[in-house]
Amino acid sequence: MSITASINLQRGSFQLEVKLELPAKGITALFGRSGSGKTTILRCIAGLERVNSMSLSVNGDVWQDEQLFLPVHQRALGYVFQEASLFPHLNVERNLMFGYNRVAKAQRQICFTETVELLGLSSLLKRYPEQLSGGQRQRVAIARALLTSPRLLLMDEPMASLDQSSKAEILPYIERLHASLGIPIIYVSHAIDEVSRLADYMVLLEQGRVLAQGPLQELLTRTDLPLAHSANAAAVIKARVQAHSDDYISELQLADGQCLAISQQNIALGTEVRARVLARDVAIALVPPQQFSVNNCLAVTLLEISDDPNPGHVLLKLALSDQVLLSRISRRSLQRLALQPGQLLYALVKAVSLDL
Amino acid sequence: MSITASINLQRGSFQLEVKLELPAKGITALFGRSGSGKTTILRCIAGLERVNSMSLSVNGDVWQDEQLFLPVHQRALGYVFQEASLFPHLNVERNLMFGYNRVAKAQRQICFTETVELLGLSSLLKRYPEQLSGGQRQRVAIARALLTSPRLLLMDEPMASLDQSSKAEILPYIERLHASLGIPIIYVSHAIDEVSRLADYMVLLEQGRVLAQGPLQELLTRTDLPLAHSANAAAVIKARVQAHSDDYISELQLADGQCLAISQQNIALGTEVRARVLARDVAIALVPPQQFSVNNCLAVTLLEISDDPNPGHVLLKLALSDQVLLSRISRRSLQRLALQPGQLLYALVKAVSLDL
Amino acid sequence: AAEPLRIAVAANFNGSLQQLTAMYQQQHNQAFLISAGSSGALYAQIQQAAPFHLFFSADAQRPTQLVAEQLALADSQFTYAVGVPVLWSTDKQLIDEQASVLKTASFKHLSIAEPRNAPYGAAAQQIMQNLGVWQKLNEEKKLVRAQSIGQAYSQVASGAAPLGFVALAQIINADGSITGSYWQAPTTMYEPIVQQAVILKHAEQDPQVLIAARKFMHWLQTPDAIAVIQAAGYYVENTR
Amino acid sequence: MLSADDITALWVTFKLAVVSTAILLLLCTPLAWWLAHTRWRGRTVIEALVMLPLVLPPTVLGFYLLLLLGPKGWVGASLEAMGFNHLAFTFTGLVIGSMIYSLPFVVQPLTSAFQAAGGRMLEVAATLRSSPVDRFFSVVLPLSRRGFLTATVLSFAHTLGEFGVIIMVGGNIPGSTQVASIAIYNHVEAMDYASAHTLSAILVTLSFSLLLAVYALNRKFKVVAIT
Amino acid sequence: MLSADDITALWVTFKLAVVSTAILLLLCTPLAWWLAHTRWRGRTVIEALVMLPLVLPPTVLGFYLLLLLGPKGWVGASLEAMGFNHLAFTFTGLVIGSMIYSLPFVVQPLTSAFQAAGGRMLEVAATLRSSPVDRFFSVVLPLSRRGFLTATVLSFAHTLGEFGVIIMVGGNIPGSTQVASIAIYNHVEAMDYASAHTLSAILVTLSFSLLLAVYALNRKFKVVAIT
Ligand SMILES: Nc1ncnc2c1ncn2[C@@H]1O[C@H](COP(=O)(O)OP(=O)(O)OP(=O)(O)O)[C@@H](O)[C@H]1O
Ligand SMILES: Nc1ncnc2c1ncn2[C@@H]1O[C@H](COP(=O)(O)OP(=O)(O)OP(=O)(O)O)[C@@H](O)[C@H]1O
Ligand SMILES: [Mg+2]
Ligand SMILES: [Mg+2]
Repeated sequence: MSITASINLQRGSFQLEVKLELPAKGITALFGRSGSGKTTILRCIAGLERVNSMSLSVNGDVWQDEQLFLPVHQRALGYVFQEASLFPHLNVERNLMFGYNRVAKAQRQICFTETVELLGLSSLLKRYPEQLSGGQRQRVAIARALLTSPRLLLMDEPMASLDQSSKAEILPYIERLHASLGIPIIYVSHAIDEVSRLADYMVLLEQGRVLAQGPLQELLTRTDLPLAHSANAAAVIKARVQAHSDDYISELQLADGQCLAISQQNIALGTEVRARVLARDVAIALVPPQQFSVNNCLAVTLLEISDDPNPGHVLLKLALSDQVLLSRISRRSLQRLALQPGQLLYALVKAVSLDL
Repeated sequence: MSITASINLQRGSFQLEVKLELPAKGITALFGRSGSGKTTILRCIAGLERVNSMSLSVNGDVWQDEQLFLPVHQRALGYVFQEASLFPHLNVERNLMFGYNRVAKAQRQICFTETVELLGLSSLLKRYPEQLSGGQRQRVAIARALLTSPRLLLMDEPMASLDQSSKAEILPYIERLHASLGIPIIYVSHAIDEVSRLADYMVLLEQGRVLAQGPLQELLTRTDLPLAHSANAAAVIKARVQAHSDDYISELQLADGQCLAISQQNIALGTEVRARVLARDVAIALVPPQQFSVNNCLAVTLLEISDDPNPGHVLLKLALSDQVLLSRISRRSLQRLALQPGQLLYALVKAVSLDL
Repeated sequence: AAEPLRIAVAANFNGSLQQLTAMYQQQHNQAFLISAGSSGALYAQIQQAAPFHLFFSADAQRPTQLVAEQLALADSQFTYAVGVPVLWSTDKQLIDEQASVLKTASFKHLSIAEPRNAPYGAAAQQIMQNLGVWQKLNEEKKLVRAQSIGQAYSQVASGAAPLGFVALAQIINADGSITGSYWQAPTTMYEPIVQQAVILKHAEQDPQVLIAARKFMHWLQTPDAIAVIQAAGYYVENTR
Repeated sequence: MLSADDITALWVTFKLAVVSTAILLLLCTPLAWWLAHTRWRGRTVIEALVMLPLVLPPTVLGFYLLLLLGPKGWVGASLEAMGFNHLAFTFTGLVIGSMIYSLPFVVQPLTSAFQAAGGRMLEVAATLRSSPVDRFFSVVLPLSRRGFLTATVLSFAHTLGEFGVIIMVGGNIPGSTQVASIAIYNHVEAMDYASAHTLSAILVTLSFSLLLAVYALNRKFKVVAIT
Repeated sequence: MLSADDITALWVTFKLAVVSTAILLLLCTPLAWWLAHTRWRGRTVIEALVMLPLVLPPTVLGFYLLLLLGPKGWVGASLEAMGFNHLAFTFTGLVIGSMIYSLPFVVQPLTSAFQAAGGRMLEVAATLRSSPVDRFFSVVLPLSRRGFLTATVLSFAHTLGEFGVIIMVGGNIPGSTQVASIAIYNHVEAMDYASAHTLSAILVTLSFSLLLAVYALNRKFKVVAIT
């Protein structure tokens, strides 16, 4: 089961020509520079752009091909637009109810009050959109889309105008939704940290074309793609929760038996998790340092040394059993330590800089 | 010379009651959660909200008090709204020209073509707003405000829908503008990294009230404020550019003679700069580690140990001669190393994680 | 009778007809439905099968034409009144016995009914042509042409036009007096304004109605009715 | 003061205004919607055609309508052939006549309103499972309320006052097709100025109260700023 | 086919329509702006008052205007006292009359348009150094183009066709205040149907071409979606 789309569209001098094959579960990130066609793709999937040479099927149901065009309102999707786009003539409650009421009771999977609570809208229900702040409007838009209990959720930079704490509250809710209801999400974002936290799958766009698509882990560490060279480049490491210690640290076990200490997570023992490790957070030592605050010291093999856009930096690709870790260090350190591919090294990662 | 404002306004159940005293040079960040009143403050300063009990003076000129209300169009300000708000009936060029043409030639300080180029708008000039992507619209809005050669620039999350690379292009331009023309900027942002990079001065808002205001450096490291406890908590260290080495590293000298290696910066020797050091990027060692990739190993004194919202973390306040550095480490490391206030320690910071 | 008599009447005779029907109703318990309008409009409507039984035109031409078109009963056509055009002003001094004001033309406007559609307008034109002032007044654009004789009266009565040709019936008070100054042209100066009535074909659909219609038309030619019409300011020929 | 006929005329007037405005709104809404959204180039022709009833003098338009709706007219004859009555001199005929004359007053404001109320909000509604018809009622209608107000008020008030078409098509029959405006006109023609003033005053007062109520009601709803 | 008078009448007609529409647009723009933006509660009364010229039959309205503008009327008498002429039976009087009658057609659409064109865009313009007057011309006007189109077209077309007011106030003087609509009406009344048809056809064709041109021109400009 998957979401497959093939889109071919021309708008002025801009041409969008993409073939997407996205997993029907999990979160897919659409990533690309401003103007690369992210919004246009979402609009095509939603059926808001009338494109003739386009086909789209979601979980085996054909939504669009040469013959068929399922009208927008019959596509069971939720769309969070790039601008909040609330109905100006309805108050918050009625904005939220708009979609909710139009879904058959039997198909409602999302609880109204819970969503309202979680998005911090309880006290705003009677307000009109013009009486809300930018972030409040955006939260209403997210809630409104969720409340249609969509079978596919399209989110166009939904967090752009939200502060860290609001994001920190909403992101887990979205993750949870998608975990419990299995709603696939296509998520546009410029924030690589948001993406690497949320997404399972990723589509990299450049000027209307797919530069690469694939599982997040793979794309993040491919040094031929711009992601690995961005400031927030990161690798995602799979591990299993092994223990919760009483100093609020959770121990994760990697496939090769090594351990990773991370700030305490509220996750059952044995669960498989993904830890995000930023390239800039990984330091390299030839011998494990002593009397040092860094808790994690992983034995790794240096796979590859590649240049970074900044000439003072290099990017190291490290093998951690069968997984890949990235480390960005200065060229000076590279020379000082005389690193060579194939060498055995220690990768040092602070527990506090690890995220799930 | 400074910008002083005293605002008192009620909107429904929301009350804004602030007294601001902002430096007339440099960038002031307005920081606060969604709905805390940031946009409302900008609107008051611009004269878009008619408030009676308000006074405002900019560089000694009174713009508003009990008797006086300088109309919006007579306030020499530029305003980048939270939503791009382009004129739908004008193409990009005429949107940009709108303000530009309304400023006397003698007062124009900003070059049209340069701005257009730098914001990547050259190929979009003939387009209408509805033919632009979200990020493109926002860039037009920024350029439009700049082109009025304002004496005060108000920016409401101007970068929210811009990707990293666009931000990386625009931020230095804004910094440069403000450096060369001395235009004070009031900047609303949720991104603490943006703020700590740009701002000199900071106003922290909470529910319509000023929680704290002061120089950025001071506020960032005050452990009684939420900033120091946010995920991206950082300290800003003043240093002088001492050398540019040929491995693309610049050496910065601190007041006490210690050195800081940082990726090469295109800055004249002897210039005083501010380096941003994230708390999460600072590791602690009791003895300097050997055969280690980390280039910067600074001798510091532990000033204070404070709890972090995450119970597994602690925040260390470190004295680096007369400056303050923050370090976030795990409680486990704290105990393992048996750290005590007053102790002499080594703070380890990767060259690649330092930013100016 | 159950069915009321439906009368289409030229607007300028509407007032008098109301008086007459009221009188008749008292005497004969006959109900009426009166539709007033311009003779031209009424004629067009009758052509389109308007449900009128009687037609009181402001001229003789239209009833004659309706008879010719077999939309009216030839034997019913008769002159119910002959209009009297008068030059009238609300100003007591303006008009003397010779109507010399017409020659001096010391006024800004003179209101008449449109000569092409209104018989009173045609008469006014003839009178002024006879006096030799028509062309001059016309060229000086002093002639205000009202759509009907009623409008001409309004224009003079409002003072907008200082004087105008109206119908005697319009200015004669209940006691026979006349406010302001006026001049009645000799009947030789214009073709008589013959106002004719006719029973329409439509009345034949119901014999009862036809009888009632004929009865009413007959009554109109009795001295009782004639007295009323004359008092209203019309001249009535006593011959058919 | 008022004759029984005058009162009936007032009643007919308001009945006519309500009925023809209501039907016009019903019929013109889809037309205006289509005009606002079609990309067909011939659209301008339709827009110009819609305005034409205004260009002819009402009585003349009425005259042509009489020719059309009467027993010899194309419409009237067809109706009679089908066993119905022709429409001249009936209330139905009146309604048709005043509808044709008020057509521009309804189509124009609605088209403008619909042009403004399209776009993004309709897209949003569609993604919220709202069908095209549903969208029209739940989004377009409320957002183009001002346009409907303009259309209703113009058409209504205009029907109250206009009588050129009505007198031709309706035949000014008291109790069935005589309306207040004709009655006033007749009073003026008959130089019964007192009655004319009285009836005018009543008509104006009634209309004024009605309009006032409509506007006040309109303001009670939130004024929605479409920015 | 056409008499010289008919041609003059056509000319007067279009002149009248252009002049009165132009003046109306000038005068009603500030009024509509005020109506759209004031928060004064009495505003509804003004809005209702503006509609009243529609409610009275045109000839009757014309009659009352004649009373007002004539030498004995309040306006006419004042004018004469100041050494001017009164306005009855003059082109100026005509213009005033048809302006009063077309008032609602201009005020209503403009008010609606202004209500929609306010808000955010005005704020933006203000921060770009645009003074209130400048804002009006550079932002409000272009954003309410559809409203102006509606107002212009309705007022223009209506002035072409309506003659009830005009005939009373203007006096139907050939060559100076006789307009085409009256000429057509006269042909009909005189049962000269051929001439009526011809003049009607010419009036309709001319107007149609004009309207078509206006609409086509309007579409040439970008249609601005205010979303
Ligand atoms: N009507 C049009 N004519 C010409 N170009 C258009 C038109 N509509 C969209 N475009 C272009 O298509 C490109 C893709 O737009 P889109 O909105 O999909 O970008 P995006 O990836 O969502 O960017 P952002 O991150 O800035 O929102 C843009 O470069 C835009 O300028
Ligand atoms: N008319 C109103 N009635 C009631 N509350 C209002 C009204 N207008 C604004 N508010 C409230 O005022 C508060 C401040 O709004 P403001 O737009 O200044 O927030 P902000 O700090 O800019 O938030 P954001 O980051 O989400 O844009 C919000 O809580 C908002 O809900
Ligand atoms: Mg986009
Ligand atoms: Mg805001």
